[in-house]
Amino acid sequence: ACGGGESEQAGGGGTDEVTVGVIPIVDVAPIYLGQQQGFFAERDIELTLETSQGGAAIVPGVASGQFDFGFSNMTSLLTAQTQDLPLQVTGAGVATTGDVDDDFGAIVAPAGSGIDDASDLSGRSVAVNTLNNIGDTTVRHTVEQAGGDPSDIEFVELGFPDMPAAVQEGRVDAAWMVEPFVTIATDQDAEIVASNFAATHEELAVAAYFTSTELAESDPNLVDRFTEAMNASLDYAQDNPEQAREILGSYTDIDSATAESLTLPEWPTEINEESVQLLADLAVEHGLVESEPDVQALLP
Amino acid sequence: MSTLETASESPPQDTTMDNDAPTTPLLDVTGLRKVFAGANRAVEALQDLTFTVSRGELMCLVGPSGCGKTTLLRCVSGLLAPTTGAVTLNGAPVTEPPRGMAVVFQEYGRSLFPWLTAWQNVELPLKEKKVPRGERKRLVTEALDAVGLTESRDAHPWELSGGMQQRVAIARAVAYEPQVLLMDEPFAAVDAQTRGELEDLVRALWQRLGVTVLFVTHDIDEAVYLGQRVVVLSASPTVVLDDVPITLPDERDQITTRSLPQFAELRAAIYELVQHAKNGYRPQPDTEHPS
Amino acid sequence: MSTLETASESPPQDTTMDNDAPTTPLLDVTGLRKVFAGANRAVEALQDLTFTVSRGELMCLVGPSGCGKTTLLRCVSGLLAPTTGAVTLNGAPVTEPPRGMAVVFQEYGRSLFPWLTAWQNVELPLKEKKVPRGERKRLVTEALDAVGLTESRDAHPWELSGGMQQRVAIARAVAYEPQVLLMDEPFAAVDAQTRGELEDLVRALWQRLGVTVLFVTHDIDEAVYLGQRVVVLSASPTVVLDDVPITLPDERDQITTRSLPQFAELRAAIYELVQHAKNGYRPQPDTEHPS
Amino acid sequence: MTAIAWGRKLAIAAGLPAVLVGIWWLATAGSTSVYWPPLSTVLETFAPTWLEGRLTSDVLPSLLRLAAGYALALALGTALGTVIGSWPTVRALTEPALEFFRAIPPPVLVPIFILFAGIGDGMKILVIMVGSVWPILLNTVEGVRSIDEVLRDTARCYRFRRRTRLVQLVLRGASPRIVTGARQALSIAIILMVISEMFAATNGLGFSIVQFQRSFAIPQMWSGIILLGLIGVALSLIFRACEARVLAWYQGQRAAQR
Amino acid sequence: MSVATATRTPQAGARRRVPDSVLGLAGLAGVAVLFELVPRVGLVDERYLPPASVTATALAELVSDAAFWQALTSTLLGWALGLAIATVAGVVLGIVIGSVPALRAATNSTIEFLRPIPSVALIPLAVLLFGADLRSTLILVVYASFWQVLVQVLYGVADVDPVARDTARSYRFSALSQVRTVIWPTALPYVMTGFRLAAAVALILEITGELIIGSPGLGNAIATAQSSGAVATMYALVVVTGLLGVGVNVLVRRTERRVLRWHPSVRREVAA
Ligand SMILES: Nc1ncnc2c1ncn2[C@@H]1O[C@H](COP(=O)(O)OP(=O)(O)OP(=O)(O)O)[C@@H](O)[C@H]1O
Ligand SMILES: Nc1ncnc2c1ncn2[C@@H]1O[C@H](COP(=O)(O)OP(=O)(O)OP(=O)(O)O)[C@@H](O)[C@H]1O
Ligand SMILES: [Mg+2]
Ligand SMILES: [Mg+2]
Repeated sequence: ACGGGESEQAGGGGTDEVTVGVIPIVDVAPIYLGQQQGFFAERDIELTLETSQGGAAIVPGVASGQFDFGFSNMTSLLTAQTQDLPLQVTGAGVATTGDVDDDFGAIVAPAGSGIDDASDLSGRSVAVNTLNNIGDTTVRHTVEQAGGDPSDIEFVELGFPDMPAAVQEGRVDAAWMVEPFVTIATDQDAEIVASNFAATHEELAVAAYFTSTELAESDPNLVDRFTEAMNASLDYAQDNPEQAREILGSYTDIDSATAESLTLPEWPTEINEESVQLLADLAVEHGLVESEPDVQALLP
Repeated sequence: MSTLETASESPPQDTTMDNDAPTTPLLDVTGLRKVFAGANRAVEALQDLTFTVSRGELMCLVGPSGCGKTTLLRCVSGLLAPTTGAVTLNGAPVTEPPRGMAVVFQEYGRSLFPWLTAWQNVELPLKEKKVPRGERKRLVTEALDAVGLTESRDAHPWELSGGMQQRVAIARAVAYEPQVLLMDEPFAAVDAQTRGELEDLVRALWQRLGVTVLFVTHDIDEAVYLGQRVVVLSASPTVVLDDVPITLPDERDQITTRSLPQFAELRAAIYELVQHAKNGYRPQPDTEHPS
Repeated sequence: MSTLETASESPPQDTTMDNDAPTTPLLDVTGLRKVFAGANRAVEALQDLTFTVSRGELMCLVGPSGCGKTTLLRCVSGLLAPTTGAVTLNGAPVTEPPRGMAVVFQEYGRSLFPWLTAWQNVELPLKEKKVPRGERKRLVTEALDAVGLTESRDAHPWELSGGMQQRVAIARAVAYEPQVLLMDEPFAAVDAQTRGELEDLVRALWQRLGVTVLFVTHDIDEAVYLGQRVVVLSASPTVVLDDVPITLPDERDQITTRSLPQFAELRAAIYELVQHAKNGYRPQPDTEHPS
Repeated sequence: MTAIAWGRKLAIAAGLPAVLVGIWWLATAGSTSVYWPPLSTVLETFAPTWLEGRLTSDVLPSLLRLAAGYALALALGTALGTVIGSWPTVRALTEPALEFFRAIPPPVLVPIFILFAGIGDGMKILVIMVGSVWPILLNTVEGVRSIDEVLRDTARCYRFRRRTRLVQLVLRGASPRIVTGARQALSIAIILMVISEMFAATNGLGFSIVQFQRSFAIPQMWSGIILLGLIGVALSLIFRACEARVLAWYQGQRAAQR
Repeated sequence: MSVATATRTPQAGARRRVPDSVLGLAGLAGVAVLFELVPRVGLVDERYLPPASVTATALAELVSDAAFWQALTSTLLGWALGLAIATVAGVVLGIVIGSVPALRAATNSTIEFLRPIPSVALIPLAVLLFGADLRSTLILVVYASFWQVLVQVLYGVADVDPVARDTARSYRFSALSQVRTVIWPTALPYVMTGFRLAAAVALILEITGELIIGSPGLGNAIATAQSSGAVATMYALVVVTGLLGVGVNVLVRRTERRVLRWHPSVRREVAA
């Protein structure tokens, strides 16, 4: 399964075995759907999906050629780029719905906590899943735009699964989470304060599929076929949300009621370059990176 | 070598053992039987032992190697539960080590605390007995002096020779001023000269404090020299072969006592008994002496 | 009790020790000095020891408790490096335990491997010596029989009495058929009768195999009965006090030998020497005997 | 000890590390791999990364939590171990339950700790304690179980009081094994210090390393790992000094030439 | 503390008729009851720490799922393999290093340097070398559990009785025989403890590795359950790992009772 470099050309009649590192969350529903619908097989790709807990394992895996492709959030990719990791984005992954009232990622606070909008977050503690990443930069940006002062927010690192409990028990004042935890938390009397993705940019590209520069150069044909299949999958998921909800049950343990009611993200095939540049600027502004990421070089 | 001259200053004795008339037997061993049941072998170490020891008596135990002397002492001291039979001390059954008892173990090396110096090893039981500091210091000094270890008081057991370790164990028991003293071949590792001195030490202690002593030894001369009575055990499975009263005068002395003709007689008699025991002789029911 | 009658069948002996003329000293101890330097105390155990032992000699060592007999034996066996001085065996300096040597340690209990049965403990060194299985079985059986432990062969050391443990250690050394045998108070824990038998066992082994024996004991009778020579050590710091040749006939016997008037004389002389040693007497340079 | 002896000791202790560092240096000298930066680069980043502020803002809090967690583990492990080792019945009763908890990975237990102890230092200290208590506990149990019988009998004969028996017989008798466990627990505690800072942390050595790792600042991450190792060495030196005091009798006995 | 009295007196012998396994089960049952009560009485919210009965239901669902058994098998395989490698390496190296003082002195600082480096920090390296397959997790498992065995063996080797050692030397046992007949039996109780510690650490690392790297197994299942908010399923999986630990311990104790029959710790409890 490993070693994209060795994969034969499709013209040779063989099938390419491709391993993709993904995180078992709602965001990657399209690739599972695409696999199910045969979009990859049609293009002579035999897909193996490996789940990891986060970008920490996927990015090195792709960079070292152990995964052929990977899925990661944009800020991680930008950071990796400034550290000269040889990565190349192949296509869109997931994007905000652009609807500040109904997005798949949101800042949530206990009901009656006095936090009514983003500006109230100044001086409070907010949980994010990883510090110095897409979560806290977009939250900061959102607070700033709402007229609050983001500099004295105390960000606390906490896994998404632990957030609903932490919010309810008052361990933190608010938490930034994604689906299905937004739904789980709001079911438990928490309220959405703001939608940081949508508020940051209405077409914010949250995550993307990527590969190593080496594979991109040595086997452009494979990369193209993968991207095509991926785009077909994204379109299919976008058009068939019910099937997307259904497939969640195959690779996650989300219970069906939650799967029915959670907010699905957008799955466009185009990456909004402007939003990526904005993320890059925010990364620089908040000190996540030391040098300006080269957005042009990273994106396809 | 001093002989603990300060007898009169010894602290008031523990009262648990003084509530009986002096003639009653202090220790009563009845039908004692002990079987060690291991995984692959069961050994009947003691078959049926019955004897009594009066208060203030000095009794010696001899018997062939492996006959069960140590086992008997461990039952008497309450360290080992007999299979059947009973040990009664002062009217009360012994189920755990009674108060006011000191034991010198045959495995002297292992009975010393390796993390304590010779001095601390002797002192620890006195601390437990709540002997006041000054008194304690005196007792420890005297005991170590009596066994000739004044100079090695700050050595750890593993810095001492075998005989010195054994003498630390003896000093510990002596300093404790017990009412009952059980000694399991306590002089096995010391030279002839020291041995004689230690024998006199035990007799002095016994006379001074009125201690009841059970003394296991392999040296028949020693048994005769020390004891008021010598109990001879048979080979395993063990019964009492004979109980020989030692009719020597109470004032004993290494040179004169040992050269008494009576001493030689007793010695020879007991030697013969042990030889019998060794060769498997067992008393028939209602038979008293071997031919 | 058998006395290893099968002498003629013993395997061809190791040759490392046979390349010298029989009159040369096998063992040569020169200016031996040993200081134990601990954290808080330094003990000069051996001050200056010089003596030789001829091939096939049976030498006994006596001396007050703590004088350094064990230390000396450990230096001779190459287990302990002397501070100064040298031990030469067969012309070669001893720096590690030489081939064909067996030691019976004073701490017999700790020298047995608790994870092995009596039989296995005796057998193990023979396995190491690559004695073939059948021969091994014979040697172990005989040795255990000779010390009277045939019935306890499958017991672990902790299931044995003190004396039995010691006899296992003796059996181990005997079965090994060494050329040099070092024994450190090997009979301390056994009864008088057994002791006599074991003494005869050692003499039989010595005569049969021509073993050179260094025998440490506290029992002066034993030293006289066993030895061709008795070396008396002074108290610590230790020097050789005297070297007494035992002029008894070579054929010895528990009853007759011990009743010889010469025996009593030798016994008394050595007793006096040890007593002197104990009381701190040290030979002046060029003075031979204590007054 | 003479200067020469000290020098020898140092040479022996530093010999192998010097060789290994040399190999590392040579092997990575011309490395272009992002993950295996040249050792020179790692060392260059060491000072700016750690010595300019992080020492007090990250390393110190970590060490304090480590100390608290380790101390608790030591106290709990020895206490519990003594009780369990002394009574076979207690051991039979509790052992499966303890083994059950022992097998659960601390990262999985963290959510439960958060429920009970919040997300502050308390939780992290708890993680360190729960993870590092096991070697101490297990070794204490085994140490107490294997105390020499003759010594036990001696203590019983002289009717030692509970306290004396506990201190002079049980604890000291088991101390060689307790120390073995404590030694082992020390490095586990350091590991858990890092793991605990992967959850709900805002500062700390482990937190910094994880941050470097996530932001692909590989030389900095390596310098953090080196710092961890150095802390390990330093703590083990302190540990050995304590061990030499507590176990002086044992080391003397084992080295005793008899 | 009446340390030894309990087993010696005959009355106590009669009292201790209850077999150990029953007591052990009672202990586990106690834990289960505790975990039923704590959420039920409202000490914590049931949604975050489901009561034991709810977890049990989830567990029942799990065991009827083939994927669970697959995950369990691959976890067990990786764990056993890693543990075996670590134990053998730890014992061999421990005995070699422990019995050669010069080696011990020379390696000491290096060992102390390497030991506290968290396996978790090695995850990127492991992934880099072997990707997300079994071997990455294996490396972590071996690395972490190796030290457990090594340190115990080092201390075990140092525990050899000087008299026993001298006995072996005086009979000129070869180096190998000394290891086999003296050092190994002395170190065995330590090896047992080391193995028990390593077994748990290996299991922990196997699962953590699966959790973070994503190689197949129980850990991966836990990660999936966690990121889906399926709390009861997650705790059911945690219970499974705990039970694995209990199982391992039962095996070790059995072995111990056989091979350490001569040791004071065992013989006192078995015989007396
Ligand atoms: N723990 C035990 N398990 C099994 N058998 C034992 C145990 N302790 C002692 N024995 C057996 O009981 C018998 C008597 O042993 P004991 O130690 O009482 O003898 P002893 O008279 O003290 O001998 P010695 O004079 O040699 O010390 C021996 O046969 C011994 O093998
Ligand atoms: N490891 C050691 N450390 C310090 N001192 C020691 C050590 N071993 C022995 N000694 C000291 O050396 C002296 C001689 O001891 P050794 O064991 O040789 O005496 P010994 O003649 O065998 O006595 P015994 O007849 O009592 O066995 C003693 O004073 C003892 O305290
Ligand atoms: Mg005995
Ligand atoms: Mg000696």
